[in-house]
Order: sequence, then C-alpha cells, then structure tokens
Amino acid sequence: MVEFLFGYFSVVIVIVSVLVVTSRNPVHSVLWMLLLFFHIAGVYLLLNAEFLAATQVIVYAGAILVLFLFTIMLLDLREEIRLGPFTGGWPAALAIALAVLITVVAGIWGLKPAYIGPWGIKEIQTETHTKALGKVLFTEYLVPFEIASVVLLVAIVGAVVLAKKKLKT
Amino acid sequence: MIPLHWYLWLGSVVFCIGMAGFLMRRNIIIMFLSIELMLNGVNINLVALSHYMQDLRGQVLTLMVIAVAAAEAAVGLAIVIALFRNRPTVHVDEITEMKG
Amino acid sequence: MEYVLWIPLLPLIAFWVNILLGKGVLRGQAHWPSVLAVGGSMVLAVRVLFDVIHGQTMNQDIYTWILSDNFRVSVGFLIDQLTAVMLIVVTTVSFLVHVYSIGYMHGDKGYPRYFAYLSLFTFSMLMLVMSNNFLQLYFGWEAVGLCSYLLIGYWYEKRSASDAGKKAFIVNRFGDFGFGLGVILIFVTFGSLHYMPVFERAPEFISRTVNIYGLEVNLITLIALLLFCGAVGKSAQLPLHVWLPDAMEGPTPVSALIHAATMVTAGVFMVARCSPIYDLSPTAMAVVAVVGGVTALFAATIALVQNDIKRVIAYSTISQLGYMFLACGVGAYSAGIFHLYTHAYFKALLFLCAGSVMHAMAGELDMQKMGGLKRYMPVTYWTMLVASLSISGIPGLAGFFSKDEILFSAYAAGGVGRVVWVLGTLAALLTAFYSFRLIYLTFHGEFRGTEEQRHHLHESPPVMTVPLILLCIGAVGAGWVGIPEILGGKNHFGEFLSPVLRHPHYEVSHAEEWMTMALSVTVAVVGIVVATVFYIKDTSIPVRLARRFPFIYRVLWNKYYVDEFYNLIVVRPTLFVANSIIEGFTDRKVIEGIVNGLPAFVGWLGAQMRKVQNGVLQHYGMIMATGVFVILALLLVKVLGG
Amino acid sequence: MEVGYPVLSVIIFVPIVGGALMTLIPRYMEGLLKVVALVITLATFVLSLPLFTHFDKSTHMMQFVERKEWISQFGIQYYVGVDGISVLLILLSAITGILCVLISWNAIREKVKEFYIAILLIEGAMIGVFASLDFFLFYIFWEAMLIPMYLIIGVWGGPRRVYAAIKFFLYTLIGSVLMLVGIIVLYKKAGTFNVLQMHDLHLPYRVQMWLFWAFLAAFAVKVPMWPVHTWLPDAHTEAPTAGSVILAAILIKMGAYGFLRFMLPILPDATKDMIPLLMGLSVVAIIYGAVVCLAQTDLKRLIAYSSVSHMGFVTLGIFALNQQGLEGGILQMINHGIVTGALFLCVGIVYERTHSRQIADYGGLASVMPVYAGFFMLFTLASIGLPGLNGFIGEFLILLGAFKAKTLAAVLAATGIIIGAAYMLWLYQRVFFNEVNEKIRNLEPMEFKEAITLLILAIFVLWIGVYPNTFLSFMHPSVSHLLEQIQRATPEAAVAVNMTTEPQGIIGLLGSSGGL
Repeated sequence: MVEFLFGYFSVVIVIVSVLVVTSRNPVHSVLWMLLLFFHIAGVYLLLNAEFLAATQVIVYAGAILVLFLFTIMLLDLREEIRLGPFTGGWPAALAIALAVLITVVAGIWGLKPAYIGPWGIKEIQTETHTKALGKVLFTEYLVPFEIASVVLLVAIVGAVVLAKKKLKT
Repeated sequence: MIPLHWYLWLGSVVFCIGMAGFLMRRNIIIMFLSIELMLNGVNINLVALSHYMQDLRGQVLTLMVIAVAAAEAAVGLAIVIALFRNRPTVHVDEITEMKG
Repeated sequence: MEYVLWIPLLPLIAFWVNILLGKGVLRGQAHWPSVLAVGGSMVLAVRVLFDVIHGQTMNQDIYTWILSDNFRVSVGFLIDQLTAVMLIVVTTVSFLVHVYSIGYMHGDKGYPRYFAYLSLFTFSMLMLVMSNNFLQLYFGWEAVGLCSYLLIGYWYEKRSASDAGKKAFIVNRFGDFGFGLGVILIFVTFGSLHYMPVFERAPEFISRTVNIYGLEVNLITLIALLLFCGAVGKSAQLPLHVWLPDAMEGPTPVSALIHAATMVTAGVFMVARCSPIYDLSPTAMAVVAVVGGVTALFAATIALVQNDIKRVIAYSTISQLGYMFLACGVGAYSAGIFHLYTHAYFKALLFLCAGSVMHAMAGELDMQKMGGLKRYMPVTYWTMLVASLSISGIPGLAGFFSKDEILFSAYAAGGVGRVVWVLGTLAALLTAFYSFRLIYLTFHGEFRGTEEQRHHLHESPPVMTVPLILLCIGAVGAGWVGIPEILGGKNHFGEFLSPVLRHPHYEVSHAEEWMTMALSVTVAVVGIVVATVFYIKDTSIPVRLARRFPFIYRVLWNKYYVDEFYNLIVVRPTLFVANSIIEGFTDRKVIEGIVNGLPAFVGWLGAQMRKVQNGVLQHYGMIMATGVFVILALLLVKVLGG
Repeated sequence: MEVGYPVLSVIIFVPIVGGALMTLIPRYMEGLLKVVALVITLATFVLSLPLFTHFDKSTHMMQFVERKEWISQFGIQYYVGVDGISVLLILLSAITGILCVLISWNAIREKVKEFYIAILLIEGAMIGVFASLDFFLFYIFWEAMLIPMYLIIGVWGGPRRVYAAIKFFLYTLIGSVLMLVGIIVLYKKAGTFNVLQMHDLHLPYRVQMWLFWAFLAAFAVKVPMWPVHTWLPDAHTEAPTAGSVILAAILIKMGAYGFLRFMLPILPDATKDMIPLLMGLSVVAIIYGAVVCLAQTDLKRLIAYSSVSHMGFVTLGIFALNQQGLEGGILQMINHGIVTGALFLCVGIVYERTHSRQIADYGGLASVMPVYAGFFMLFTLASIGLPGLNGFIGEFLILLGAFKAKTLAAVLAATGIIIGAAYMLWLYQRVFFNEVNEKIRNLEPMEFKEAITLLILAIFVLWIGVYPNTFLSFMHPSVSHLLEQIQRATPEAAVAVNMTTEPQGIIGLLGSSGGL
C-alpha cells in the first residue's frame, strides 16, 4: 500500500514538476505547482509529518502560490508569452542539471542513516507530532525561530517598500 | 518499508528539475517557481531524513525553509513588480543593468 | 712656523668677504680684500722662503679631516724647499695678476665675483702646494679645477665660455679618475695617505706586483701611472690637452695665473713631490718623459699656424709643460721645477701682454687683424719681446737656463732621454719660431684692423703695465738663481731643492754639455731668424708654404682633429647611449614595459573575467551549478575512491 | 647625561599628535595652520637635539631605549632606540620636516590643512621607522609613511600625479608585502619581533636565502636599486617640492637603512653570498643612473635619476662590508639627503616662479637670480663630489671601501663620477649660463624664507665637507659591531647548509611548526 502510494506520488510529482518548468504560460505553471504541492504534502504524510503536510498546503498552496497568481495577473504578460520561453543556452543548462542529478543520485545510492535520534515513531505517537515538533522548535531552536520571524517581518516591510516605490527612470 | 534513498532520489529529482527550470527559463516568475521547486526538493529530503533518523530537527529546518521561501517570494515578487513598472519585461536576459 | 696657516687662510677670508659683501657693499672696491690678502700671503711666503733657507722645515697636521677605522687623514702642512719655491711662484704671480686685474677687469659687472674666484683659486692652489698628504692634495687639485671652471666660464652668458668651462672640468675629471684611484691604491698599499710614511715605505714595495686580469703589473708603477693620469689632465698633456686652448675663453689675467703659471703646473709639482715613488719605477718615468716630450713637440707644431693670440700662447704653455714633464721623466726633477718657476714668470708675462693687447684692441684676438702695435704700446711690446726671447731660450734670460738644464739632463740621462732630447730640441726650434711669429704679427708691420680699432689703440694704464714690468724682471732674472756650473754659476736652485728632489749626477763630459747648450741656442736663433724671414722679410712665404702642403696645414690648423676625434668616440656615443638606448629603449621600453606590463596584464585579466559577469542571471546560475557539480563529483570520487 | 623626557617617543609623537590636533583648526585659518605646522616641526627638531648632544659615541649599544609591552600575545613591544646608524637619519628627518613646511609656505595653495597634516604624519612616521627596534612596530611606521606620501603626490602633485602616485604606491607595496611575509617567517623562527634578538638568530642558510630575497624586494624598491628604480623619476617629478624633498632626503634612505639594520645582521650569510650581485647592481645603478641623466630634459627628472646614481654609491658602500665602505655609505645617505633635498628645494623655488620644469625654458638664470645661482652651484658641486664639500667624503670612503672589497667595482663606480660631473655641469650650464632666456628675464629674486632653507643645508654641506668627523664619530662603534655580527655568523651557517633534515623549499621556510 505504502509502496503504491509512494509510487503514485513520485510519478505525479516528477511529471508535474516537469510541466511546471516547461509550461509556456506562467498561469499554467502556477496551477501545476498547486497540484505538485498537494502531492508533496502526501509524501510528507507518508513520512509521518502531518504538521508539515498541513503547513505545506496552507503556506505554499494557500499563500505563496496566491501571491504568484496575483503578481502574474498584475503584470500584463500576454506579449511575453508569445516569445520563446527558453534561454539560448538551455541545452547546456539541461546538461548541467542532468549531470548534477546523476551525481547526486549516484551519491545517494545505498545511503543509510548513521545516527538514530530520540524521536522514533513511538515517541512521536505518544507525544503527538505537532506537540513534539513544537517542543523541539521552541526549546532547542527558539532563537532561529525568532530570527525567522524577524526575517519574515523584514520581508513584509521590504516587499511593501519595493512594490510601492516609484522608481525614477 | 520504502528505503530512505528512494525519498532522497525523489527529492533530488525535484531539485534538479527546479534547477533546470531556473537555468532554462527566461520568465522571471517561472524562475521563482523553479526556486520553489528546488526548495521543495530539499524539503522532501529533509523530512525523509528526519523520519529515518528519528530526529525532528530536519522538520524544524523544513519549517524554516518554508518561512524563508515565503519571505523570498514576497520580496522577489515585489522586485518583479517594481522592475516591471520600470521596464515592461519579465525576461531576465533583457535585464542586465547590474552587470560588472 | 705657525704663521704659515695664514698663507692660505688670508685668501680664503678674502673669498668669503667678497662673496658675502662684494655685491652689496664693496662693488667697485672689491679688489681690496683680495689684493691685500694675497699681498699678505706673498710676504709670508717670502718669510717662509727665508726660514727654509735657514733650514727650518715643517710637517704638521692641523686637524684630522676624515677618520674611519684605520683610515685617517689630516689637513696639514708640509713646508720644505719644494713648497717654499711653489709658494713664492704662486703668491708672486697671483699678487701681480690680482693687481693687473684691477685695471683689466675695471667696470665689469661681475667685479666682486671675479676677485672672489681669484682669491678662492689662490687659496686652493696654496692648499695644494702646502699639503702634507695626498687627500689634501686632491682637495686642492679639484678646488683649483673648480676655480678654473668658474673663471673660464666667467663670462657665462657667452655660450663658448660656458662650454669651455664645462669642457675643462669634465676633461680634468677623466684625469682625476686615475688620480683618485691612485690615491686609493696608495692608501690600500701603504695604509696611509701622508707623504712621509708613504715615501719612506715605498721602497719596500718595489718588487710587489698586482694581477690585473692576468697581467702582472708592478704596484709602484701602477700607482705612479695612475697619479700621472691626474697630472696629464691638470697639466694638459697628451691626450687630455684639449681643454686648455678652449680655456682661453676666460679673462686673460686668469689665463696668465691659472692656465699658465700655477694651476697647470700642479701636475709637474705633483710628480716632483712624488719623486720618491717615481724614482722606483723606470717604466713610469719613461712614460712621463715620453708623454712630456711628445706633448712639447705636438703642441708646438699646432702653435705654428694658429691665429688666435691667446691660443698660440696656450699651445705654447702645453708645450712648455711638456718640457717640465720631460725633465721629471728623466729624473731631473729640480730642472723641471726650475722650468716651472721661470716659466711662471715669462708665460704669465706673455699672457698679461696679450691681455694688454686685447685691452687695446677691444677684445680682438685674431693676430691677422693686428700688426704695428709697437708704436702704440711700447711697454707692452718691450716686455712681451723680453718674454718671447726668454721662452725661446736666448742666453742670459730665465728661459734659457731652465730649458737648457732640461735638455742637457735629458741628453745626459741616456736611453729614453736621448729620444726626448731630440723631441725637446725640435720643440725649442718651433718655440722660438712661433713666439716671434706672434711678436711680428702683432707688433710689427702695418695695422690690419679696422679704423675704429686703430682709433681706440692705446697703452694700458699703469696698474696693468707695472705688473708687466715686474714680471719682466722675473722673466729676465728668475733664471739667475740656477746658473749651471759650466757657466761659472753654482746652480743654487738645484742645490736648494736637493733635500727634497734627487739631483742626478751625470757621467757626461763638459764637451757634450757645451754641445747641447750650443745646439739649443742655435735652434733658438734659427727659429727667430726663420720667423723674421717669414713675417718681416717676405710675408708671402707662409702663405706659399700653406698652399704647398695643404694637408699638413689643415691638420695643424685643426689641431690634429683631436676634438673631433673625442667628439666622435666619446661624446656622441655617450649621448647616443643615453638618449636612444637607455632613456629611449631600456628605461622606457624594457623596464617600464615590464613594470607597466604587469598591471596591464592583471587589468586585461580582469577585463576578461568581467565578461563572465554579463548580468544574465542564468549564466551566473549555470556557473554556480557547474561549481556544485564539480564539488559533488569530487566528493563522490573521493567517497568511491576512499 | 640623562635627558628629562623620553626623547624618541616625544619626537615620534609630537608631529603625529600635532598633526591630529591640527584637524581642530578651521581650514580658512591658513596662516595659523602654517605657523602651527612650523612650530611643531621646530619643536620636534629642538626636542631631538639631545640625540645629538647626549649620544654616547663610545658604544654600539642602543641608546635612548624605551620598551613597553604592547601586544603581549605575539611578543610585540613598543621598543624604540637609536644607535650610530640611525641617529643621524633621525636628525636629518627632523630637519627635513622644518624645510618641508617652509618651502611649502607659498607653493601649496589648495587643501592647505590636509597638506600640513600629511607632512607632519610623515615626519612622525619617518622618525618612527628609524627608531623602531621591534619589527612589527617598524612595519607599521614603514607602511604608515606610504599613505600620506601617496596623498601628497596624488593630491598636490603635477599633471601626471595620479599615475605617479599609483606607481609609487604599487611598487613600494609589492616590496613591503614580501617583507611582511619575511617578518612573519622571522617571527616564527625567533618567537619575537625584537630586532636585536633577531640579530642573534643564526638561521639556516636556506632560510636566510629565502628571507634575503623577500627583504631585498622591499628595500631595493625603496632605495631604489636598478632595475626597480622607475617609480622614482615619476614620483619625484610629479610630487610637490616638499614631497620630492621628503622622498629624496628620507624615504629612499629607508631602503638602505633596512639593509643595514635588518638584512646584514639577520641574514649575514645569504647577504655575503649575494655580494657580487648586490655590488653589481649598485655599479649598474651608478653608471646607468648617470648616463640616463644625460638624456633628461626635465629638471626634476634629471635630479631624480641622479638620485638613482648616488644611491648606487650608498649601496655599493654598504655592500663593500668594511668599515670605510659602511661609514661612507651611511654618511652618503645623509649627504644625499642634504644635497638632493637641496636641489629639489632649488628646483621648487624656480618652479614657483615659472611653473616649468623643462630645462629648455631656462638659461642665463645666473644673471637674474645670482644668489640662487650661487646656492645651486654649491649643491651641484657637492653632488658631483668636490673635495671640501660633503659629497666627496662619502664617495671617497665608499670608493675606498669598495676598492678593498672588489677593485673592479670601485673602478667602474669611479667612472660614474666623471659622468656625474658631465650631467650636473651640463644642467647647470643650460639653466644658469648662456644668454638669458626671455621667459625668465623678470623673475623675482629669492625670498628670505627660501634663502634660509637653502642656507641651513649649505651649512651642512660645508660642515660635513670640512669636518666630517662630527658625524663619522657617531658611527664608528655601531659599524664595527655590525661588521662583527656579519663576520661572526659564518661557521654556524656552514654547518646549517649541510643539515639534510631541514625541510626543503618554501615549506621549509615556513618553519617546522606547520606553516603560518
């Protein structure tokens, strides 16, 4: 069952990913992306990370993609679409990406964790996933968490400033 | 039980497709999407490792990545808007003002 | 004898007074400090002479000049017979020239400067002759050279004058190059630069040789020859004589003092002073004698055809200096000094007379435009005639005794001496000829100048003629202190100098001595007679001769093309190397090329690198991805390999 | 014979602190700025006089020593002191400071405040360089000189000032960087930056050789030795008068000083083995520098090239490695500072009036400015080594030393004196003699201030020429000691060469503790 689900998710994820980067129309890309995120959330579920799965759907699909869509709508891109979607050097880019892929895949072959942490399935089940993650996040990683919040704040302010500012030509 | 490296392969494939997209596309919005793709590839790996190593730190890191991705998308798209207002193009190979 | 300190000091004070006050305060009275100072020095010099005659000599350091480890050299005075003679020569001639200059330089705009230089020269010359060590000698040597430079270029706005001054200095530097090395070699050899220890220890090194690139050279000979280089430069001997004729650009009293009587004889003085060294090296002696003899004849031949009155006398000076070296070269140092001493008077007189003539002719130097001046300037004429007779070697006058002694010594010395004796005798013939050519062209015949010049002709004022007369007395009587025994004299001069200068005794019969004397008198008379025939009886002969032998005439007229030769082999190549090779190529192209090339290369590299950064995001991304790939691949290889 | 205050620290920091305080004076008060600068330099000079009067001439030991811990983790100390080699250079620096302020009085009209601050900083750093006995401290002062000097050339210089300034900076910096590497290596070997302790360090031959090249690069550029001399003509030509004077009088002495203080005592064996090269380069510099002068048409450029020739004499004397040569070399450093400094001052004086450095624009100047001509003649003569003036004493001792060490070198170097006379007299002739050039007929005569600056130097020219022992006597013990240090090192080094265990090459150089 798990293997089947994993196979389904994997196939869809790969196909959709390819469609995301190859679609001529950005709106289509965004929509493919939406589909992709749901499937990734599925993979997270397979990995017992239900909180992350939820976050994935809410933040990525709900927030970020909407942002993308708004932007695309805001810009008048009809003309752009008719032009060639790829840069001149796309074969080289593809080759490099493939080369990296092959290297990484080869490197990953037979990888096994050399270290087992304290949060096995049982521990998480007794604690519940969200609570366990919260414990780690708010104790061990409190400072990074706070920093992340500052980063988000700065990003909000920056986005507002940038988007509002009239640039002089 | 699915072996760990299957997940890792999946993440790597997503990452590399994202990378290929980033390098190949001219449209800056799709390039941003590609970056998101790459981040998601990484996220898959992080979560997979977290699961197999029985350590939640990977998932914490994933959360951070999502936060940063959100910030990045916000700022990046704001820049795109500002840029587009200035020069009506989203094709990066036409935007080379910052070259050295 | 502490008072000797004042002999050089007085002119030095006069120099400073004139430099500091001359322009602002003294102006037309600027001669007073100088004349008084030199006069004072002269009086003291006479006192020194008497002290020395009474057997008092002195060798005393004043203070340590330079001290470095074992190198110690002082400023000090050596007063002996040789110094005393030189002091008399320098101070008397200098004094008379100072007095003469009052008239000659009257109204010149650089009057104080002139006297300052003259005093500085006197100081330097006195330091030179009074020195008790080689380095102070070198100091004086260079300082008189400086004064010579300054005074030759005295009328500096005239291009030829400033050129001549520069030439004199630089040509002298060539000689001093050897001289300086000689001084250093002396120190390295003897560990001292003071005369006495060096001369005392010189015989110890007589058979020492040094190896110069495989060539074994006797050390003493090497030292002697290096020192002689300086003498060749300073005393204008072949091949460094070229500066002296040009030096005539300076004021005529300067030519008399510096370029006839004193400075140019410094070389002779130096050789005589170093006679203990030269005596040890027959090779060096032979070189000195031959250089002297050849120069004597060489310069005399040039003097035959020159028309510039001062240049004729200048070549005559070179020739006479050749005699002095000839004498030193055959070991007759006292004869050389004797000639130095008599020559100082008659040659200074010749120059001052020439100056007097120029004064009358408003600066005209060309003898072809003179003639018949006898009528207008009798004092100048008669004094100059006496000087010419003296230089020609007419018996009874100063020049006769000294020149005869030289020629006799050369003859008696045998060997090389015989050769140079022949050269000297020939030169004596020419000397008589050109001296009287000068007299005849200038004072006899018809005036050949312009009417304006004729109108201007006059005898010089007493301030100029009195020194002429006084020098004339010297030109006549200076030789009487050295009348040879064969003429019933005692040769007091030679005897007086004998404690310092070895007096050779010759195994030669009286007959031979009479023979040489008769010969030199004969050639002098012949020279005068020929000159009379050429320039009084039949003035067409010289012209016909010049036509008949155009090549010889041209060579002599152009002074054997020595200047041109030096220009071709020294001056032009040096300037070529400087301009074209070093400045134009090595420095600007090679070194600067490398120096500027390196940054240029780095810049080029940067420009190339900049092209990578073309602003296209994908390119950056691709480079990054490639980097990622490379790193991953390396890691992979490492993991698989290890 | 105690002095009531720490002389060296005071004269290093009076100009530096003074310069810093001058920033407080408003820039429109130019008169006050100049006066303050003059007062500071004068005070520095007066305060430095105890070095002259209280110096113990009977010992080679460092005197006026001050020693404070500074950065103790690395053994860096504030350690200053003088011996017979450095004391005269410090005094010369103090005098040069005064002259620079005086000569710039009218010449500098823009950014007056910054200019005088730069001059004061340089003066402090110069003194610091000569007084430092800690290598780290030395390096700081050494580099600290560069920046104000760079600014002086680049801001107040002539038309091609930027090119010259950058060239100057790059040249010296490349040298200094190699020296820095050398210093760090020495620190690794010695465990201290104390120069005197380094003197007792008997380094293996191979290490010495590597260090030798590093130090040679730094010092040869500064001297400047042939063929790394081409920055000098440009820097000299473009710098304002005060800059040229500092360059000529002090800055290029730092290279020669480096040879004396560091290279000879710390690396005796390597240096001794390279003597033929060093003397050869010196002789080439002498002749090359002199010949190239004959081709110059620019007054300052000519004098700059003559510096190359004269500094060739200095290095020739130093590398003769005997008492006369070394003492002559040190004295010649002073002499060259005085004479070439004076010549640059002279050029500055007429440049002020004509704004031309071209020799062809002059002629007959002796009629227009006779007093000036007299001074110039004096310095010209000193430059060509006329006995009785200072140049002769140095050159003669150097030639004497070189003659003992390598006769051929002395003979060749002596030809440089002939050419020296030729180019200087030719220069003098073209500028001062011949007919008066119409362009300069109406030049103003020298001002009192200008005459004073030249007079100060003229007095030294005559003083050293007539009685050099005043100055030579400072050097005797120090130079003897230096020679002992060089001689003593030989046997141990001979052993070191045979040590096969010593790591090879650059790795070996970096030391057994595993590199930097």
